[in-house]
Amino acid sequence: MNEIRLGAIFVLLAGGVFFTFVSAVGVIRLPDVYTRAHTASQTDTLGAGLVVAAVVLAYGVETEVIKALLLLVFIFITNPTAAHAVGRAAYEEGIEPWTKGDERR
Amino acid sequence: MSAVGFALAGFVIITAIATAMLRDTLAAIIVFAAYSLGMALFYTLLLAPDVGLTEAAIGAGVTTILLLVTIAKTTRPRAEKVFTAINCPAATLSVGLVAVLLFTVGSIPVENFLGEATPVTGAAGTPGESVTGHYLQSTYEQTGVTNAVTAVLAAYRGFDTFGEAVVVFAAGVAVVVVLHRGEFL
Amino acid sequence: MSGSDSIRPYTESEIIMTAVRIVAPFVLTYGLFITFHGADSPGGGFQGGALIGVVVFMLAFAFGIAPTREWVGSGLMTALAAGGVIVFVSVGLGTLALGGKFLEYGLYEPFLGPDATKWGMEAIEIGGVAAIVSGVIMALFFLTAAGYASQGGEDV
Amino acid sequence: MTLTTAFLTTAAVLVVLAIAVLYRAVKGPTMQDRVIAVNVLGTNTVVILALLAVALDSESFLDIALVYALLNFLMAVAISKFTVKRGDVI
Repeated sequence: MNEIRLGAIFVLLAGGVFFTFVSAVGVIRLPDVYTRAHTASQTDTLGAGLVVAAVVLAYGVETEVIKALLLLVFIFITNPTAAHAVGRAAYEEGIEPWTKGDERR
Repeated sequence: MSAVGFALAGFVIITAIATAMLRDTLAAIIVFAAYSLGMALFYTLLLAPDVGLTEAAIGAGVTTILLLVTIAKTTRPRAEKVFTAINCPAATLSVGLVAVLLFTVGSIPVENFLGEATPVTGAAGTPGESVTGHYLQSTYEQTGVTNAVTAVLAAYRGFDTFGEAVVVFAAGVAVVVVLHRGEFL
Repeated sequence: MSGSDSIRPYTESEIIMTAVRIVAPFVLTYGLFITFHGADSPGGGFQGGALIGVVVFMLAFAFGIAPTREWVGSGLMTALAAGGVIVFVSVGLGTLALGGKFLEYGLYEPFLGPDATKWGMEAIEIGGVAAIVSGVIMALFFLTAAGYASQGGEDV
Repeated sequence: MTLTTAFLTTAAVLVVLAIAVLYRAVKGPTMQDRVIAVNVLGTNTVVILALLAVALDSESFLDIALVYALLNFLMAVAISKFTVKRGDVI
């Protein structure tokens, strides 16, 4: 395994852990459903995508890389759709968005 | 036991306790889904990917949705409090049971929890050594399949699998009868 | 789109329907892959059958339970569940008829060649277990969603 | 630091983050909060499985990860279609 690829894998892993950490902090600390759905859909998808990209790089050109690539594609399709479904359900149920000055929920 | 194993054990235990303690049924179902996520990861970490796959397909997908549809058709108890009160005798009993079980599994080599040298099953010196070794060695030449789990299920223990399959079928028929439906609607 | 006072029926979201249209065929393919490839990789009839059942759940949640039930049809579920049991029993009883023990696949060698054991296992995994599990899982879902019928199969 | 160690360390960090997110799954005032938290947990599980597939050199873990990625989506959609007011699933 050459140096550039190894370096790229480490960078991708570090980026993935960083974005997953940000999304975890967001899910715990943000004040209401909509903001949390937002962090869950965007930041978490990016973090997961970066880590799976590192996995793809680590596999190289083996046949297993197809499964890892499929994983990447499906994470990018399903995660935002799930967040959309949740946000829509919250709206249908009449949960008011948090505005500045409100109490944290 | 490695760091991943310890962290995962903590995760599974927290979700299990939360599932038991949550008062709202829907919340308990959602947290139970998280429990099955942790459990599938646990089985996979213990190098049992077949069981992990079953837990992923049944525990996360099917069980959650069947429970959801069931509470949609029945009632969902509401409460102001998030957690139920702890039933002291039951809690004592559960803790005692867990302690007893932990003592019985003391023979499992826990330092092999995660690592390259982990034997698949039946390590040297354990009671299962001869049986599992026999299956792992002779499965391919006797049956022609490489996955020993499938070979044991379908060939060596085929009659048991037949019983299980009929039990699944009988469960479907029983639900038809209980719900007073004339057919698999 | 406000309507916070009245309870409206849940109108379908185009995004969810599109995502399910993309994902569902893949899940079906993957369930079949796990079923057929169970002899050489993790998986088998039970897991694959469960995934095939899950495809129907996905369609039901995206397009509505009642239309999906009509699309799948009661006959298919009955055929899968009962047909699976029949396949399993006939493979097992076939060896008895050939003078062996229940599910002694080796006796099929005159008909299937030297890999008879493997083919026999594939037959009960694919035609037996996977069919039973997928049929029963679909049936359980639709039955539970339809609810209790008082007498004579009428809805309450 | 070898590649295997890096992947295992990442997996351990992700499990710890999953435990942190569990707080929202248990506490979450509304059902949607819990579903979001479980969805994040599911994504983390998928990623951990992919990492372990490389670290423990067993490609079959990717099968489980793929199954999980698809079922996680189903779970979120299903629970969000369960409307609390009417207690019904359409």
